[in-house]
Amino acid sequence: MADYNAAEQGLSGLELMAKIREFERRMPLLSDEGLIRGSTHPSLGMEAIAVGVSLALTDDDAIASTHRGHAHTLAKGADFGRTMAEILGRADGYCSGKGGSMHIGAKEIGVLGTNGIVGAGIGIATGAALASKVKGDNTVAVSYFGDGASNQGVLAEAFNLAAIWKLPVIFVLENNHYAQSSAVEEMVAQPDLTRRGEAYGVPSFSGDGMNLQEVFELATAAVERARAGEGPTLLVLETYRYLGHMAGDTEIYRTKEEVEAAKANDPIEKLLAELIAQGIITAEQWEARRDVLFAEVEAAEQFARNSPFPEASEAFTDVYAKGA
Amino acid sequence: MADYNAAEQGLSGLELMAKIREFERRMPLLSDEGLIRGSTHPSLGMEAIAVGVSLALTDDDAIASTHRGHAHTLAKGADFGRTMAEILGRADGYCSGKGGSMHIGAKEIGVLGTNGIVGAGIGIATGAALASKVKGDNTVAVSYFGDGASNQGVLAEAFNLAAIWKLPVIFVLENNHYAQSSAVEEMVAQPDLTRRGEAYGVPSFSGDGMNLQEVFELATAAVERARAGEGPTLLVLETYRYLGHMAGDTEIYRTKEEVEAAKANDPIEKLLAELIAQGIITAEQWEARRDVLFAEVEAAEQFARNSPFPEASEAFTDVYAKGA
Amino acid sequence: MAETKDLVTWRALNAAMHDIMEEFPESFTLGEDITTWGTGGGTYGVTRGLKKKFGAERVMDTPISEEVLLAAVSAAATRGVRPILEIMYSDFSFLGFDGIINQAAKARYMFGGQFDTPLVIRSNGGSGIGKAAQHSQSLETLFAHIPGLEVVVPGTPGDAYGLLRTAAKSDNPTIFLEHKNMYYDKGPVDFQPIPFGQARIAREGQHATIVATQQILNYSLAAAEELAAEGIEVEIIDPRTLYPFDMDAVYASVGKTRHLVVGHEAVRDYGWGAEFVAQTVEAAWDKLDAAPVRVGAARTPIPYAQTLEEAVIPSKDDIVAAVKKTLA
Amino acid sequence: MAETKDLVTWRALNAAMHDIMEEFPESFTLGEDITTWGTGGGTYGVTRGLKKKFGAERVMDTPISEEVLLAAVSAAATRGVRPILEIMYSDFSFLGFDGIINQAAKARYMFGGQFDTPLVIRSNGGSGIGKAAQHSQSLETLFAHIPGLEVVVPGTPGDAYGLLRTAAKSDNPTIFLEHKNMYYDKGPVDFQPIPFGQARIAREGQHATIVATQQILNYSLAAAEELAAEGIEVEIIDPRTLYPFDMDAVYASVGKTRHLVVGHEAVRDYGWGAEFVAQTVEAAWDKLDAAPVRVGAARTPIPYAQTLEEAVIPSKDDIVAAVKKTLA
Ligand SMILES: Cc1ncc(C[n+]2csc(CCOP(=O)(O)OP(=O)(O)O)c2C)c(N)n1
Ligand SMILES: Cc1ncc(C[n+]2csc(CCOP(=O)(O)OP(=O)(O)O)c2C)c(N)n1
Ligand SMILES: [Mg+2]
Ligand SMILES: [Mg+2]
Repeated sequence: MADYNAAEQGLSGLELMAKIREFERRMPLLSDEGLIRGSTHPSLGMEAIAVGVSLALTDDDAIASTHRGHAHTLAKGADFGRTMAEILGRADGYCSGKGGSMHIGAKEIGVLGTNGIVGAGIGIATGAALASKVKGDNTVAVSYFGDGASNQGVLAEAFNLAAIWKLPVIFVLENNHYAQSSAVEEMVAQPDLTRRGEAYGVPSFSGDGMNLQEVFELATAAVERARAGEGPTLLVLETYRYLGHMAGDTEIYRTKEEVEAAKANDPIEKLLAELIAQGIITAEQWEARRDVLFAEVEAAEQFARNSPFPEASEAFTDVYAKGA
Repeated sequence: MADYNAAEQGLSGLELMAKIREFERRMPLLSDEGLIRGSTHPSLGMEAIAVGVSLALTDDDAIASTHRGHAHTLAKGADFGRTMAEILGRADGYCSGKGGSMHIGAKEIGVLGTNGIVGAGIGIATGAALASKVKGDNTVAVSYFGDGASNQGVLAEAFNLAAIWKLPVIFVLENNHYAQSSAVEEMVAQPDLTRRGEAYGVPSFSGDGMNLQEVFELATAAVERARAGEGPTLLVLETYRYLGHMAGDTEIYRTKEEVEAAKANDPIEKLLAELIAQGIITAEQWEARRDVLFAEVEAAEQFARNSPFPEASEAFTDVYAKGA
Repeated sequence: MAETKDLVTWRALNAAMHDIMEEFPESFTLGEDITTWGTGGGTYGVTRGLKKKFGAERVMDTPISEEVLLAAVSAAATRGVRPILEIMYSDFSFLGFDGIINQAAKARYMFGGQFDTPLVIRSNGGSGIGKAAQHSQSLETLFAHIPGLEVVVPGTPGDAYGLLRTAAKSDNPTIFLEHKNMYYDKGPVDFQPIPFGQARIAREGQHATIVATQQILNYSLAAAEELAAEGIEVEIIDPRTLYPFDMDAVYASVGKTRHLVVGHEAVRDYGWGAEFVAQTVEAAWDKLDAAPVRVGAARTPIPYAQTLEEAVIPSKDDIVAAVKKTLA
Repeated sequence: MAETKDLVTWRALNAAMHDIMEEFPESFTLGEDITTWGTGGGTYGVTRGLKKKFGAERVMDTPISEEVLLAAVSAAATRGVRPILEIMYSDFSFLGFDGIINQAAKARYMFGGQFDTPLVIRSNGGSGIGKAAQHSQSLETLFAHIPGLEVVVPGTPGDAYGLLRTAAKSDNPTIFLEHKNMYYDKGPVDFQPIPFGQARIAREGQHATIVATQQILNYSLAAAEELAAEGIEVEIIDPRTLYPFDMDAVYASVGKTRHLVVGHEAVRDYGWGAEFVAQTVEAAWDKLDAAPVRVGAARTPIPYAQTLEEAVIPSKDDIVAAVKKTLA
């Protein structure tokens, strides 16, 4: 795994974050347009975690994501068009429209799925790490989950299992301070969430989830430990979500001021300023580059919009393995 | 809650421990005789925990016990005869023979049941504490559970819930170093189990579970905190079980030497020696007293043996509330 | 109280919650985001206004910890209080199935009748709004199979109100399954408790009996109109509770119509319709002139895209076809 | 391999485990106390000798953490290995129902067919040895209702062997439910895999068909002797798997006998017998001369005392009575 290099991880991270944000920005609009069914949970503000962690992974590594999982999926290398198509329930989606926003899986790049059950990804990543150990293939698995999910008991079980078996799993806790409408301060008594990992023997670190470099470095160290057979790591990363939990969120649980204050710490803006200051990119170059990225997202959206809905007959396939 | 007084808690604790041990000692014999169905889990060696904790409770307080729950139940004040009758599946048992060893409940003294599901009592005691808080009746609830159960996720959830809501619950972890045949050293990576409570904001203490006074004092402090509205406590108590996990245990997972070494620290023998040294009781007095206690246990067994089996028609009652 | 009002389901449920919390001082309610979401009434509004009226001691937002919550309320119920727990989607109840099934359902029995367990687990099931595989299951059959549980599947706002009142009063653990696509259905509410185990005749007819709940009940009513135009008059029975069940209502109706269709959104295979068919043939064999027909969801998880979701869930047309099949 | 041996069930299962671990290098097995209990073979001996032969990397004792284990094996199965998880008693599976039902059962479908899920969950169900309410449930119906799962209920040592082999080979999540009171039943084992969805005719007869599994299969065989003495020859069908199911075998038999009894140890209400009855009346109405009769456990948890346990579980006499009832 390479060290952080502003011109490499920094620049590609910036691009990926900007592209993901542009993708996610469109979610409420598509939702309002009636193109997204059920619920979809955008992650604006939280991009540095997905991107920073993914930069430390290879295609063979696995991730298990959450209900708020577009960024994780895209950062891991998913095609923007096929991801969008899945969110819109189209035949060209990763899951042929069967999954939707909360169930996007992409086997070939190790995306074991966004997931509708809060906390489920924890057990799933632990299982992927177990498979890695049994096969000895040296892959690692990442579980992304939120502050809310950290109150699910499965986390403690996973910590313990991963610690005693030294499973190559990285637990990435995205502390955006809210679980749906519940403030983390009300829902935990010991605010230092690294204590949860440590209690079970999982080396645990906290970091700034709005800082790509910091996330990348923490993730890289964790990946190295995992590949070296040293077992799991917990990363508790502070972050914030700019939009509501999902479409229709009245946000009575927080103030506009709080949201605006958080934006002052924006991971994309901050990194861009840094890269400009370091002379790695100019503002003009970035604008041009951003236009290209955004055009790619627009193309992804058009791809998805133009993709057909699945045939009704498709509803009955894929329940069981063929020929079983 | 009174301070520990050797002549009071010490002496009555000694008697209760001895009586419980005599009760439990009979389990394998009754099992061999074919009088106990299913499985039953005696707790010889672990009496100081059940008795020390119970001395700090009142009848109105609740306990939620485990598969190894005779001692918890008896120490809380259950009738020895009715408890034995339940274990033998008789009509005079606490549950009229419907429950058996793993499901002994005694509502009037707050015994919410021994339980066949490892870890279930944790959620149950948490619920009893929640009821206490909602009613404001100032009762406390105790959850007994083992080192094995401490790997169940519900424990983490219960710690967190009890901590944020300051529920009057006391988590009593009986670390007897084995879960069935699994050594705790193999099953946890962080051996200091108090860390688990602390991680969730539960004040946590470890203590010698073979020492009645120590258990009583820790429990008393926890009960006081709970009644004062200060919330939960975790007590991690070191102990050992002398017999196999249940009848038929081949005990291939430990040595005879290890078992014998543990007995050197016997809670009953130690307390007796202390009380004799302190002049609170003489060896002769104790022998006489013990004979009485053992005779009571014998009477309990006879009561149970003489109790009829439940009528088959009883199998169909108590599924739903009457008239519902 | 005597007055009848037209309300949407969530408002009917909300009214029931208010009335329950008045009626039983020992009742309390809890769940995830039940006071801080939306306009302060939880995901579908059912708990609106409760915290303001009854205080934070009786109306609690919980962490995301379904396992301990389900175990805890099971036990709390045995200690003299009446918990009403909201599980946001019934699919999440799997996280606490031990609490529901190994503890709450069995507590009275295994302890020889010592403990009442006046517990209500409110949740929702069903599909129709694109919530996909993990937020759309119809799990009522699983619960109905478990001795000790009562299972309620209200099909109208009025039933939602009346049955929730009864659930709260019951000293048994009650699984109360709202339908997520029916919170905005409107109907009359008379603010009276409705006893469990009494089916409702949703429509009278003499040619065939349809037993159906929730969305499929609605589709059946629509199918009935279509069939009526062809001269086929169906009788529609809403069992309202799957346990206790009111099979007598079914036998009586079949005695008249001599034909039975059972429809539900639960997966057809091993779904509750099989029980209704089996009991009917066992007890009323001679009353049937033809084989009963079941209509249920396909043996698939619930897919996301609308084309797919509609393909696996029974439709009005499926009901029409089933009636015609049994009458053929 | 061609040789047939008489083995007790646990030894047949143990042999299957050895053969599976040989056949699939990517298989591994794990569970609580599976190598350190008894003589090193877990609670009922099924894993005996595996650790010695295949090493600690493929045979693992786990902590008591059913929830993460069930989720983890569900996911591991999608990553190119074949986990075989032992859940000591199927009642404990409730602790990890999310992993089984929301994850494993749906993974293939909700991700559009990308993932195989070659997972076996071995456990046991059933009553008869006084394990009481939380260690004696017969939960097969719950699993059979869930799309995506395969459900196996072996009734003989030979079937136990052959079906476990097939479970291990299957790329679907398979719930394999042994019976805790049949580990010492002895019978011939021919060491061949047995395909899923093929019922076994356990006895031929022409007067009535009995469909039954496990203990109730045994009681049915005993009942058949008793009935034969009275001149009633029953045909007995063991479905062996509840999903996939082999209804054709039932229809064929009923076509001959024109009478159906279904017996199981699962609770009768909403139990799997209802599905067999419903499918049979739907598909083979004209083949039946009388109402089918179901025999299942009473609507109670399993009690501890023997008098009580025997009262709630179907007996040979219940089967005899059921046959006589349908023939009456
Ligand atoms: C088991 C379960 N419980 C509840 C929910 C409903 N729900 C979906 S997201 C969410 C909040 C999750 O909070 P967190 O883990 O902090 O993630 P975030 O949304 O902040 O990214 C809740 C309660 C669910 N999907 N699954
Ligand atoms: C959920 C669940 N998993 C497994 C078991 C089987 N079992 C019964 S007791 C036991 C060991 C429990 O160990 P521990 O909690 O340390 O208590 P101890 O027996 O040492 O008192 C196991 C695995 C069970 N009853 N319930
Ligand atoms: Mg959050
Ligand atoms: Mg132990």
